[in-house]
Amino acid sequence: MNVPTAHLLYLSAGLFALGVLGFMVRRNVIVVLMCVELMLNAANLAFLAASRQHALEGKPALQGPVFAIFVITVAAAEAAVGLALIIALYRLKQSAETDAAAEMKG
Amino acid sequence: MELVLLTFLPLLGALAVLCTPRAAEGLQRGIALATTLAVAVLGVKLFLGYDVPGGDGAATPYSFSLPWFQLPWRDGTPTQVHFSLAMDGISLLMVTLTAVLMPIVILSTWGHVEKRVKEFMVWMLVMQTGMLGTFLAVDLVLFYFFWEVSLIPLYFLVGIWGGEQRLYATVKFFLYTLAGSLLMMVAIIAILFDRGTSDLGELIAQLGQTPLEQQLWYFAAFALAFGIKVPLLPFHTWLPDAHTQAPTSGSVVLAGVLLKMGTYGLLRFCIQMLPDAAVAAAPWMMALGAIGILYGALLAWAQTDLKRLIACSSVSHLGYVVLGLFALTPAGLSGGMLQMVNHGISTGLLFLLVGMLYERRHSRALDAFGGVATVMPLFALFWVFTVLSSAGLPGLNGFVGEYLILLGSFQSSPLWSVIGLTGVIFGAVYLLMATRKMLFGACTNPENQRLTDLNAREIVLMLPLVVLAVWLGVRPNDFMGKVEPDLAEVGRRVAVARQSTAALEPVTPLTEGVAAR
Amino acid sequence: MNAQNLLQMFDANALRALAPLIALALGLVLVLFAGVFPLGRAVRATLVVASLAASAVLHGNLLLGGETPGKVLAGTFESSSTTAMWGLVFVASTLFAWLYSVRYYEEDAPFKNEHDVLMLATAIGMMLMAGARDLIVFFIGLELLSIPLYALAAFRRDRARSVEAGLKYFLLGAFAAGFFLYGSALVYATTGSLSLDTLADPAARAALGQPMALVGVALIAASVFFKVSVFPFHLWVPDVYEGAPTPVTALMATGTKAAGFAFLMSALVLLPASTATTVALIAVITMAAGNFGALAQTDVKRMLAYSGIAHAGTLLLGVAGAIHGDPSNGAPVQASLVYMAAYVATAAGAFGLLALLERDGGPTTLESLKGLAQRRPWVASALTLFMLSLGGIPATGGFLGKYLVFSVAVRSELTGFAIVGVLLSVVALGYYLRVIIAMYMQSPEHDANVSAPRPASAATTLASIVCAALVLATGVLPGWLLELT
Amino acid sequence: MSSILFYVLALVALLGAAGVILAKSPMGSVISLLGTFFALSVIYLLAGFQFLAAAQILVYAGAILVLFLFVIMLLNLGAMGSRFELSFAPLQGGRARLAGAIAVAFALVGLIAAQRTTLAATSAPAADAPAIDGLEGLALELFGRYSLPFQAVSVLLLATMVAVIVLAKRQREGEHGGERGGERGGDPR
Amino acid sequence: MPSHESHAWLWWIPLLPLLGSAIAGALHLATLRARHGDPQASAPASLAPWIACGAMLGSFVLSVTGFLELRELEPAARHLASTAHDWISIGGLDVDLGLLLDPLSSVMTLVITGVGFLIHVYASGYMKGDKGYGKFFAYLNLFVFAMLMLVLSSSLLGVFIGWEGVGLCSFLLIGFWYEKGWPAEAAQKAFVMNRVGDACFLIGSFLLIRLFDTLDLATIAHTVGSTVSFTDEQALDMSLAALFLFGGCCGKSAQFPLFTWLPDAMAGPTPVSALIHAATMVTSGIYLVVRLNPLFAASGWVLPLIAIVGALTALIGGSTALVQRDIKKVLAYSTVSQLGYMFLALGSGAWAAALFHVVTHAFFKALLFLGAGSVIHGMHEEQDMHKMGGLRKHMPQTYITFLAGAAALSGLPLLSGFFSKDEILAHAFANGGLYYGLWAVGALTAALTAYYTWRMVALTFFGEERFDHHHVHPHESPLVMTLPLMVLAVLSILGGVLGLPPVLHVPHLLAEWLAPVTDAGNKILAQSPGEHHLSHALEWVLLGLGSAIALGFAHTGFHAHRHGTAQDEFFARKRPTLAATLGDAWTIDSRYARIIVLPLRMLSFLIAVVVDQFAIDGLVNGTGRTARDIAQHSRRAVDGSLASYALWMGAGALAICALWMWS
Repeated sequence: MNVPTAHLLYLSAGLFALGVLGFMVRRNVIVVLMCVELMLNAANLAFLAASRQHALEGKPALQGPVFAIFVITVAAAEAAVGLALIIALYRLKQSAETDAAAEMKG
Repeated sequence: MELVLLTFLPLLGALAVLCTPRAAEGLQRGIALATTLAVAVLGVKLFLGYDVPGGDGAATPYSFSLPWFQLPWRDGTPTQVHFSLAMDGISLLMVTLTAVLMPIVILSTWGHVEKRVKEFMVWMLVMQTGMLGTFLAVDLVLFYFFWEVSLIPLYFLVGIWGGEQRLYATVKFFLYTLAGSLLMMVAIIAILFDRGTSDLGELIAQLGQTPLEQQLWYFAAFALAFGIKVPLLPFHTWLPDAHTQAPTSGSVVLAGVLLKMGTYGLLRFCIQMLPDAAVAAAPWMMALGAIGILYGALLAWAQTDLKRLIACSSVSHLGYVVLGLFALTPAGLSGGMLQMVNHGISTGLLFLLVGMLYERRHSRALDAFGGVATVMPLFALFWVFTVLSSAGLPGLNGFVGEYLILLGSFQSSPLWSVIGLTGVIFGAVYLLMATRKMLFGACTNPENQRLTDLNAREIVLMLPLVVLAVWLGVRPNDFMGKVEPDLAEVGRRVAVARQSTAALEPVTPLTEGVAAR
Repeated sequence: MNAQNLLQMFDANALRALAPLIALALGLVLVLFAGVFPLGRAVRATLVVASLAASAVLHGNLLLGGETPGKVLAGTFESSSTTAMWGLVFVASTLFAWLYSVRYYEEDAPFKNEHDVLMLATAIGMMLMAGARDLIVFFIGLELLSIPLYALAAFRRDRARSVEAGLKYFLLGAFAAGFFLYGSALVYATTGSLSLDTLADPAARAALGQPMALVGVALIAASVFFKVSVFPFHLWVPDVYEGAPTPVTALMATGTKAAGFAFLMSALVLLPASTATTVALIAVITMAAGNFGALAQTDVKRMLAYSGIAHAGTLLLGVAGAIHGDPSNGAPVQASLVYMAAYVATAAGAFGLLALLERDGGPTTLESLKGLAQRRPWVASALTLFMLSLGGIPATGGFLGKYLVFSVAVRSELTGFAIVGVLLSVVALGYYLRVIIAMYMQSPEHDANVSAPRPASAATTLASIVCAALVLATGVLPGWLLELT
Repeated sequence: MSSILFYVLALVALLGAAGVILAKSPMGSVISLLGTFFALSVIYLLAGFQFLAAAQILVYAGAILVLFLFVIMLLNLGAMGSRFELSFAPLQGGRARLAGAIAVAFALVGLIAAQRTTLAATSAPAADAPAIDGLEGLALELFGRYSLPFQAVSVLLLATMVAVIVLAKRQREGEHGGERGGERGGDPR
Repeated sequence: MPSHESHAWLWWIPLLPLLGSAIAGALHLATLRARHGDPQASAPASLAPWIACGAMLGSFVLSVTGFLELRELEPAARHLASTAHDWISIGGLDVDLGLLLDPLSSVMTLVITGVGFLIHVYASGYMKGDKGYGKFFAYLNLFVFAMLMLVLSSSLLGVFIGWEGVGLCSFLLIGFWYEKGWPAEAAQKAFVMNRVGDACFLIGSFLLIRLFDTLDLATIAHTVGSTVSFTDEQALDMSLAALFLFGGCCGKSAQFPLFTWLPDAMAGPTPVSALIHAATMVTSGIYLVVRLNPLFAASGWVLPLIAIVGALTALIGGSTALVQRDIKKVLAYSTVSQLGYMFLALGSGAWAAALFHVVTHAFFKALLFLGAGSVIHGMHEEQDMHKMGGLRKHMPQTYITFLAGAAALSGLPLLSGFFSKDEILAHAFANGGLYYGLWAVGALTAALTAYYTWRMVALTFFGEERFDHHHVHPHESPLVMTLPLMVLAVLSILGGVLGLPPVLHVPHLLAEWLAPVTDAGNKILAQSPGEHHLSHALEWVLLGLGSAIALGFAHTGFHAHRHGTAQDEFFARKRPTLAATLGDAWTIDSRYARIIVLPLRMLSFLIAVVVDQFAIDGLVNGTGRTARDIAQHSRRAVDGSLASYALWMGAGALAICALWMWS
């Protein structure tokens, strides 16, 4: 693949921005959670793009993939906790919308 | 060591009171009275034992110092903060005033503190420690420490035992004072960075050499904190509220000692520590003082609430102190110092008297009275005496201070002196107006006709102050003699500063005696 | 690197550095196992306290025992006297939170063991954050702190507010984690390194000035700002603090914040000097947001949440000072340590007492505090002490911290910001005083509505006394704390 | 050739991401997300990350998305429509416009930052270049330099497990109901 | 100033009355304590007059002793001093508290203690039965103490202590019957107006310190007297010092424009009016000027100013006294007028003449007041002369002695007032220029004086009895009251021998006696150009003119009123505006109220309400309110919605990114 690293980073930025956008506009908690996953994937892509760049320059390049592995692991953990929280919310409110969790304010 | 004992004896008393059961009010009052009496005895003993340091540079007779903690600055060199107390003439006078006033205050509470006696006594005693510490601390950090600590007890005293609007008054007092002192904290931080020491003696020796602009910044921060506490003219509005709402004893301590912390600070830090800035700022400070005198007097004249009237008169009286101190002449400095004590005595007495009246009549409105002298002749006697002392009648305490202040300020700025002089007139106006409305005329109101005259306790508790008022008026040297050398030293520093900043402010020279003498 | 020197990495030094974490991990596992067997409450308590105590002792050993291990495990983790002190702060905050939680929940509430496990896990996370010299380690520490806290915040899952708190905290936390990761990736892309020490090299520092690295650093900062609740990343704080069980709130208010600042102080290398003004500005705005927010509250817990925001702002001013000044100067670190230590004792005590009062019925509002000085004089006086310490009045630990942090700011020529900050702390006193006013100077409007106080548990009493003693001790005799840090 | 594939995949990934936001039902979002994940996985592969590509499929697609699906089913949120429908409702309204502006700004900041940052010129890689994330290298890093986070992750996973149990386990008999009737709605089946 | 051996006994002159005051006060308090239960409790108070009079007598005897001792000395060495060193030695101000008995203070002391003693005796009868009997004597003795301090003090600060002390006692005594209300107001007014003067006094003292670096009176006088020339600045300072000191005198000695308190001060008991507001306190201004005569002599334009003010005051007082109906008011305005005379004398440089008039005035005005008091006493507290008449039959002793006083006041030939007044007029005339006009005013005032004095005599003692016979039974006062009257009558008649005019070729006793004090001032005045001596012929002419005016107007005044009040009523009808203006002392007092007091009062309310409450405190409270408002507004950001929190976070992160990227 003969693509400049910058283009990978552009893609990453786009994914990140979409994740951020989704997080801010969607009301369904599950979808919001998915948007977080999008952001994490964008980060991963950036890590790997950077790693590839460093590899091409002949520098040590393994930190990127390692971080990505950790990110994937943590993403799984977060997803699990997040979904458990959604279940807990749904039990109380019969809803998985963020509006159901807007009782406290001020 | 005496100083440590003096400072922390009240705190010990407070702990003792804390250990008593809540219902044992007699015991609590007793402990508090005994403690303050002990402190008073100690204070008087220190006063009598204080020898004016000789010209050979002998150390001050009383001092105490322990390393307290280290602040981690100055490029790796930590700044050692000391727990150091020391007494020179200036603090001696303030300490003695505090020590003597407190048993009187405690004794006065018999009449008006009925609920939550235990807490009251604890706060009173804690406050005394705070005040004594403030006057005795010769470490900048320690001073600030005591300075703010003494704020809290009054907050409670006003807030719990105060009048109707007590919450408003106490919060206003607290926040207002705090705002000033926090800026002072920033200045203290800066000074410590600049000099690497928090020892007052060293700072006094060193800070005179810092550039004027820097001194002026420090001065501004300190003067704001002290000015609010004093209170100096535009920052005074917390005082009438606090005084009006405070219980009698709180008012007495507030007027008698706490406000003096402000003027003491002005003298100790703004003038002694920052002489060049003091010289540069003197015209402004004198203006504030002089206008404050007039303003406070006019303000007092318009009041209908007795306590508020006295509070406003405090603004006026403390204007004298500031006017005198910032005249920066020997007479002005001494007069300001003396006036601090005088105000403590006179205004303390006034508040005590108003309190006694309030306990009987439950009103402080001037209109509610009239002809009280007929039913309470002894009260009238004390009141008139106090009013005269407050108005600066020669032979009583107020006069010498006022005279020296006006003389001193006349020497450095005739204009402000003359404006301050109007206070002499208006002081008589509002005080006599209040006296006339309250004491004189026919006693027609049936509620007033039932008033009983002062009892023995009330007379006894006021007597020490009365004696002091006369003594200070007749033989001021007995008191000021111990202060003079220190004030003279301050005066010398200021004189040096004046010469170095002569370009800034034209100084009216003291015309020497006529040539032929 | 080959398989042989893999083992060599785990030398005695590394073990000594990790021992406090291992002690906690061990305790965590044991507590978890203890839940399997029908063992009494005492066993669990013993295990929790023992593991925390062991961790504290090990930290203490690092602090006082001469040579510290320094950087271990290929430079990914550092164990210095500073991290040891932070460790003690974390242990203390966890311990206080735990002590206050002992009788907080209903007798028959489920998952008590799990609760304690999660608390211990957060402590490990904090220590990882404080000692991290590599962004990966920090990230794992951050998550190890966060994930258990998400669950703890929602621990009373039968209460909507608790779940709401957990969910909000979680979602925004994940959002912030996304920022962090993306930012790390950008930093990595520009500099080729994730190690803070490598980033301090001149070559890397030059790379850090590149736009992409700056954006990366900004995103990392944003995520840490979220954790320590700095404007405008602070909005979750009041809701989450209010909804979470109060002992958990105490943990969040003290431990999380301390860990965040511990990382900020050790990651200063990422921040170029030019950012100082921005950070100081953010700090001041944060103080304003926190203080003004608190001023409008009547629920004391929520008020304290806002107050926590303000305190974060104050500390951030110290960070700004550290950025602006010479980073090699140790004063800012010491200032933040002292501030945090005092704050932990104060806030833990305050929240703990709120936890105690909640058991008397309902949330603690200014209204419900009225006349407390008559009903519970000791609680009232302790709460007063904590309020004054939060307000930074001398003779309390809060003053010392405030003094040091502002002096860092003044030292770094951020005096203007310091003055604004100082004035904002007058606003702060405005609401702290209202608590005192309610307790001491007002009486309840309907005496009948005031339920009889329930006695405090021994754990609560102990924790409160220790907190109060610490607050006073740091306030009156600050020497020992300054020596330690 | 592979470059063109990258751009196609990039488009797919972006469309998938957009789909997540725009899908009417959560189920649609999951499907879109799956598309993105796959596209990314292939890109990883193209970029020379074999292990990561596998992990992406295994963990994300295989585990996380299944978890999502599971929850959606559990909460009966999937019934809203089996067809994949788009809805632009979330992007309407003032707040959404603001959010859109922020997102665009983020993208721009990312783009500009990447563009203005000088990275060393890429040389064309050999077609059969070994994977950057070779297993041995990864292992040495994970168990060597990063052994601490690696072990910490184990604690993290343990804690996650505990957390999930605490949050999601069915309530026992006699446990207090929630403020809004835990027994009735708290346990949907 | 060479110092002499210490005469510590001098202290007893003021201290005796102080002691008396303390004891009398204690007696009063003793009655207070017992008043509630015991009707006989006022018994201790009846001791008070004995104590007070005893103290006065002792003091008088000591004064006489001092006088005699002084006489033994050479004129130039007539100083007896006793000094307590280092009384105040604070802040560069070193003041010794010292007493100095020299010819000037010895004259004053004799008058104060002598006349004072008589008035004390009188008062013991007059005040009998008052419930504040003891208190009254305590105040009275205290007053004498302060007055003695005033005249005996060797430093200006000591003088000021006495100065304010007499003001205080005056305040206390004017307001003695405070239950009535208006005396309390009058007392307040007196005190405040005196304070205005005192403020001037203080400025004067500051200027003196600036000039001389001391407040020692003798040193100041000596320095001025022996200095050949002053720089311009010093001369200006001297003039200003003199001016401000004179300002102080205006307050104390009731000169225009500060005289309005004195008529009101008649609210006090009559002995007080006699002692304080006629014989002693009000003359302290004259004493001070004489004491510092070199300063005033060297003060240039201030001296004519003093003369003008004096003449003006004399005229205002005299003309106002014409129409008063209250007998005490007549005497009060008469006092104002006579004090004006004294200042006219001082302004003419006639120090001895001024003091001569002080002495004679003390005799006859005290006599008149006491006589008036006797009348009032006999008439059951009636003061309106229109309700008197024909009293000569009822109270013959009072009548006779009153006549003597009236004759002296109106300057009937050969009586004491005649000589002192004519000496003043002669000195004024001798100065020439501007002073001719002042002399004319003085002469006019002399005419007015004769007229109103005899109007008063006629209305009170002659004509039909206009009082209500059912309620008022005029009676002669007891001996304890009439005896002092008689003594004073003799003094009023014979007092003139102290200062016989030079034309008679007998020594002017008082002038000679005072010469050591006044020489310095006279010497300075003598240096100024101008004719200072009158020819004998001119002196005779002036004497004759004076006699003629006095006799003529006394006659007119007496006859116009001897048959009743018709003349007064006619005048009031015919010239209502003039009558009102005169009756109200040229409406100066009401002008004060309108021009000074009212605006100040309004300013005070303006400050209290608008400036203080609204502006300053409004700013303070506004700060608090603003904080609360900000707080309420800031709550809106925390709306509970996850999306908006995220929005804030996103925006924040973006802002930081942008800031740092482009920083």
